[in-house]
Amino acid sequence: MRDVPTTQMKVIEAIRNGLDVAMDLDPHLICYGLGIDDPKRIFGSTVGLAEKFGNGRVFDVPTSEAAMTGIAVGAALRGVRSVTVHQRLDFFFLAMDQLINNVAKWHFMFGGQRSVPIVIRLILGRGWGQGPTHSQSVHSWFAHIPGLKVVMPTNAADAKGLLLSAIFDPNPVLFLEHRWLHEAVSDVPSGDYRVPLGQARIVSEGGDVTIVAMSFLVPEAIRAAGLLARHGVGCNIIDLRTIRPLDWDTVSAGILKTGRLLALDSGLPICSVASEIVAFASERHFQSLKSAPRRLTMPDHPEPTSFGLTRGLHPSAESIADTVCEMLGLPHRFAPDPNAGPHDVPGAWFKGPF
Amino acid sequence: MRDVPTTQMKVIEAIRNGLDVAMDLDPHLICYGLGIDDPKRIFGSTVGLAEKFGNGRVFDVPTSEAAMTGIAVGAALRGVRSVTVHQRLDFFFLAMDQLINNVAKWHFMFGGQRSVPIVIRLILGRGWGQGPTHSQSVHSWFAHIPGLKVVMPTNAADAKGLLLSAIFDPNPVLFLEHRWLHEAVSDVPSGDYRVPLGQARIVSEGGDVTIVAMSFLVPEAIRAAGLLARHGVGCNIIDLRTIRPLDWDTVSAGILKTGRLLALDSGLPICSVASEIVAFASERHFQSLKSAPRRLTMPDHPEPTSFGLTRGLHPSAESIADTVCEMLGLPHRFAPDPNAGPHDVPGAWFKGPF
Amino acid sequence: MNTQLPNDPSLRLVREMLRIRMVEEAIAREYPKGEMRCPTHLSVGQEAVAVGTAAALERTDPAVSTHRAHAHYLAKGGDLKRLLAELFGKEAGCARGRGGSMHLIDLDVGFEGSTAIVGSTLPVGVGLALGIRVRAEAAVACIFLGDGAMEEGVFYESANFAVVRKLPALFICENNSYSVYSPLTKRQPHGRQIHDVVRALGLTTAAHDGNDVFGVAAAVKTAVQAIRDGGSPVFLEFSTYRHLEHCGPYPDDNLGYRPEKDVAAWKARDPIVQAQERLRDHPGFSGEVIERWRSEIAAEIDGAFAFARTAPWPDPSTRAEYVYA
Amino acid sequence: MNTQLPNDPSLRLVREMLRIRMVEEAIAREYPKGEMRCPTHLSVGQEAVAVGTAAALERTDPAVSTHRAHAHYLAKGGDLKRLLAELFGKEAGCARGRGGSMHLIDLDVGFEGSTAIVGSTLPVGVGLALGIRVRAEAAVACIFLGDGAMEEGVFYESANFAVVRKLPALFICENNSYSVYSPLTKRQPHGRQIHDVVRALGLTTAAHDGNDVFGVAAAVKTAVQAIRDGGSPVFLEFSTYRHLEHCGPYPDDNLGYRPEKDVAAWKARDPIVQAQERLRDHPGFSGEVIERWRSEIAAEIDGAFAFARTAPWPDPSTRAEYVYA
Ligand SMILES: Cc1ncc(C[n+]2csc(CCOP(=O)(O)OP(=O)(O)O)c2C)c(N)n1
Ligand SMILES: Cc1ncc(C[n+]2csc(CCOP(=O)(O)OP(=O)(O)O)c2C)c(N)n1
Ligand SMILES: [Mg+2]
Ligand SMILES: [Mg+2]
Repeated sequence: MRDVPTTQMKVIEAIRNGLDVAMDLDPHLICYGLGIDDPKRIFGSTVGLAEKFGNGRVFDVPTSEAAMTGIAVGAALRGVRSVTVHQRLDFFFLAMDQLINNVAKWHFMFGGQRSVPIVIRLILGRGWGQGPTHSQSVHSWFAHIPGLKVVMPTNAADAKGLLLSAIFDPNPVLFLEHRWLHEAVSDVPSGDYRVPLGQARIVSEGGDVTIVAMSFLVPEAIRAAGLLARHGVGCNIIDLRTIRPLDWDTVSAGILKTGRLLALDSGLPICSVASEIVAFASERHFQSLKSAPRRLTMPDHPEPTSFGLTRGLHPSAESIADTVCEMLGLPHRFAPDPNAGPHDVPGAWFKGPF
Repeated sequence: MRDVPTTQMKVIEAIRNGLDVAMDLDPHLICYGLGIDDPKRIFGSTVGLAEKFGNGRVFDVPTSEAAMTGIAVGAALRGVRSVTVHQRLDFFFLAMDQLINNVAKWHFMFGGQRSVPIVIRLILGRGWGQGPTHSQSVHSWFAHIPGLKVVMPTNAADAKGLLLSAIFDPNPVLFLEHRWLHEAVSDVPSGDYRVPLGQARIVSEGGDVTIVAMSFLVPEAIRAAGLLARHGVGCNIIDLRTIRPLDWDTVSAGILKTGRLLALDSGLPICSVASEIVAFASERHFQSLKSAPRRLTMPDHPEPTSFGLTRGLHPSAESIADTVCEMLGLPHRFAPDPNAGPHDVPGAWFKGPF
Repeated sequence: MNTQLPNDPSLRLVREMLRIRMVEEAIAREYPKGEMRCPTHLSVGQEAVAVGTAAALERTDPAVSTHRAHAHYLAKGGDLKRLLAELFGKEAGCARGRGGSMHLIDLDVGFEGSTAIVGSTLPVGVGLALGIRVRAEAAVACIFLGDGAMEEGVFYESANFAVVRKLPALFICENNSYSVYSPLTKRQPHGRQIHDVVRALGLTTAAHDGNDVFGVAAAVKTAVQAIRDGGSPVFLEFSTYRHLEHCGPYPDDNLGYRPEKDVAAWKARDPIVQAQERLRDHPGFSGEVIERWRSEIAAEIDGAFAFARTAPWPDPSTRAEYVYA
Repeated sequence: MNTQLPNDPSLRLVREMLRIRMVEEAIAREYPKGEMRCPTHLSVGQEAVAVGTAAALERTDPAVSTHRAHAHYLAKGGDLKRLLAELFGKEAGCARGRGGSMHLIDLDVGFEGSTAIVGSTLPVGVGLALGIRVRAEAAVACIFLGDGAMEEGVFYESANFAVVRKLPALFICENNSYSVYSPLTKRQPHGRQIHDVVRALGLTTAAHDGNDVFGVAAAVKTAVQAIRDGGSPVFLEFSTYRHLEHCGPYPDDNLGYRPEKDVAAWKARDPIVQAQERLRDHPGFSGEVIERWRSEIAAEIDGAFAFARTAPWPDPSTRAEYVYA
């Protein structure tokens, strides 16, 4: 990080701060989405913006996800950047035509004459009975599509820095925030702080196994590394930060360094980012792999609602550590922390219902 | 094939025949889609159906892809199966909310009480300037989603057999027909002929390399095998036929047999079915692989319109054969057939414009 | 456990509203204990639309609904124990704990499903109507929606198809003037009447007071009859008001997003209080009757909560089931 | 190559229609040679809407359009050579050969883009209007659509948002009664007027003869003025008719999907013939003028075809470009 003052902030505050900075920098930047100026302010991420920048630049919209996405394209063509927000990614399926046929392709299909610099914030749900239609993350879909950039921040500094880069990138960027990370605190540089898109972050530099992760799996991987360290196993953890374009150089270096790869994915398994990373590793680095590369993802079914069915649904520090031990032929297995709170909330701060 | 009379048919005729048989079998089955009863009859695939079964069962619809998909769900809940058709998959992006949040999940999210037995025909375009928005195949997206079944037939017999299985399957099935295969002719059993979903077909049993393919890449792989046979290379070609559920047993057997895997994909590369197959191979059969598994897909960008830009866009027999030789460390490289017709049409039968 | 219901239709309507109110209030009371762990949208204040509509439908008429479906489910006859068990995430839940409050189903009473994506059951409901037509049945498909769902394009597509094919579809729009915290004024143009838009689409429409259960029942009865007689699909708009927060168990008028005088005016027009007033001179109705209902219903609710609370979780080994039929 | 245009506005309208007609006919004539290898939707018969609309707009007013965009592009002032080069798939094409007939753009004249997915530019056009508002500009965003696009839900969403925010958006609906081969009667209820539906949404609307170029120009002029004066977004419906097949270069009346008498009646009301009749007594107009225009235009078209035909292909090594800016 550069030599600028930092403040401890939650992810959600860092996003708010990033929006504030961006709206100051670009007098035409607009922010809109259902509830953006309501009492809850998108989990707090837009507090004060409507007051500061006015209803012309920060406004609530009808429940019309498809049109609101195409409208962002049109505004961008007229020189007006935007940050749209959807309180759950699950609602954004309504906008797939606009996303794929217009947002992702406008630059290409008109021969590069226009670009569509827009940011779409998609909030990912999990637990507290979010269930099949309030918990989905199809980042792997988005990673499939040329023309899109896809960001999945893990901590507050990255959330702000990636958001500012996304806003001022000439391309459309999907910004996937996990609800469970919203309250995670870290030092955040003030002002126009940017983290480049397309650069992964090396979280830890162990030598035994390379763990590639995104979003809420990065803190799980870090916890797993802690468990494994007690057994002398060193983890090389890569936080992808950007899912597309993916930082293949950093991933390659990690694979070459340890010869062992575990790809984590916060979404469904089949045709996932984890699949892509494992495929890349075996296609490009076959000779350097010391053991079969592995994946750990959510299971191949929707998230059920019941508290009784969601325990162990997603990869956790323990399942990650177990898998690493399997890969290394070590006997250790890790039991869940008996003092952990209920498995379906990110922490005591989460009170439901949404 | 069973001991039933067969007739030589085009894929498109086999589909028509399958629909006809199914509508005879199930008096409540309906078929609808834009243009289903118009003079062109969906490239001929619905000829005569409106006349035989009446407008109550075979009908044209408004240009409303989202609603028409949800309507199929509702009809299915009332005991009415349907076959919907979209003349390009590209139009179906409008229906993603219905597909993901309702079609794929209805059975799961209501605890298995109701299923949604519907078939959605999606026609895939290519060439003749179909360009960025008339040539897409996101079968990899669909393969990502639990609750969906995804079929990609290659020949006329399979087209009919898979279609009939799809129609009478209790689950939603996406049936992806490639425009370039519509006129391919083969022997098709008459009557209620079914090919089970989820079973791949072993096309050829060579011992040197296993090629996994779908849709129009199967004939390309067969051509490639012909080229390679001249050099003594034997190809074990697997036609997936169903992309989800995928026949992992057959794929595994193929990998174990040859120790070499080339996964072809008719779609985009990242997070693709080819990625999944390569990931699976290296995760499960790492010790059995003699060389790095490989993928061959379309490039990571949209299909441009220009004739001058589409040559060599998709994998071809030659590029497949080249890749196999690379994998085997053989020096041979294959030039395109100088007598082949224009690269942007499937054959002389294709007159454009759509 | 459902005690003998009054034979008199008016009394039944009032009792059913009271029952739904008491169920919702019990959920609100219990929710903070953290046993019902799912997003939950209560219907307090909006009972009349659900009850009046269901009263005019046959049990076999299929219905679909939205995120705010408790009242629709119960009014249609959905099982209370299984509703609560669903909120508790139990295997005995109406969706086996897979769906939670936003995904209710009771096939025994034609409640075909409610879902959490705004607008997403609209075409499903029209599809039910199409199925009815294809099978030459006499049923009417009832489609509940909110004023917010009108903003989703799929509403227009669904309504258009229903008219083009003249399907037996009945849209029941509960216009409570809000989508979450957003008033209609931010989402739809000033002065627009929702039912006017729908009339232009070609449906038969009308707007009524959604807090008058007798009026609702009468309007829906007429509509259902017209549809069964082969008329156009019908869209009925009912104005009503939600008493509690959009999602969750608490009142939220402290947030100030709704004008105080609106809140007061609507609460003064509480559908249950109003209906009771209308029944003042009804021979079968009295303070004692109400009290008897209250205690019958309270007992039913207690029993249902006890059932839900003690019912077993789904077996975790079945978690991956029901993906394919 | 564009020769001196007539100063008289009426003459310009007619000449422009004639030019577009001749371009489309030339494309139809040349298409079977197999050099223009892309799906192509011709506008023959529908020129008046494009020409009348463009005449009432400023060059700087942005416009978006549909799969059937040649006339809109040309009327707005889009470059003919680059249009043809695009159809030929050449690097000199208006979209560098990436888009083909269905993806036209000419930023020099505010033609922001046409796309191939029905309805998909509707919100883009409204977004242009939003951008205009945010930047406090005086422009009007013109959004061309067909009668079929009205069936996509995104139309309603887009129109609603335009009204809610009172954006400077002008919808120009070319109602040619068909979506591919499907008549309106199969897709929309009998007796519905598209503009009535849109009026109920809150837009200012009117319906006009789309084959009367003078009427179109006058109606659009009034609408544009009202919008610039801060009025509601406007939706104008123009009835018109397509002479050739939906997609491709040929007539298709042999298929019998349109009543013969309709075809005959509409062809008798050819917008160019009608406009010429209306100009009979106009001093600057005569048979010779027409013939001069014809030969000027023919020369222009020949030149443009020669240009397109001989222009180089895009360099295959640039195929993966323009994915990211
Ligand atoms: C497609 C979609 N967008 C947004 C949401 C978030 N959301 C949940 S309920 C709701 C309000 C809908 O308002 P209305 O239809 O009037 O129903 P009400 O809550 O007033 O009963 C919204 C916007 C959603 N569930 N689905
Ligand atoms: C979403 C979508 N669905 C279907 C199509 C196929 N399609 C291409 S043009 C067209 C007709 C649209 O009719 P209309 O809007 O009236 O335009 P017209 O062709 O009459 O000018 C259709 C259905 C498409 N391109 N996009
Ligand atoms: Mg509401
Ligand atoms: Mg039309």
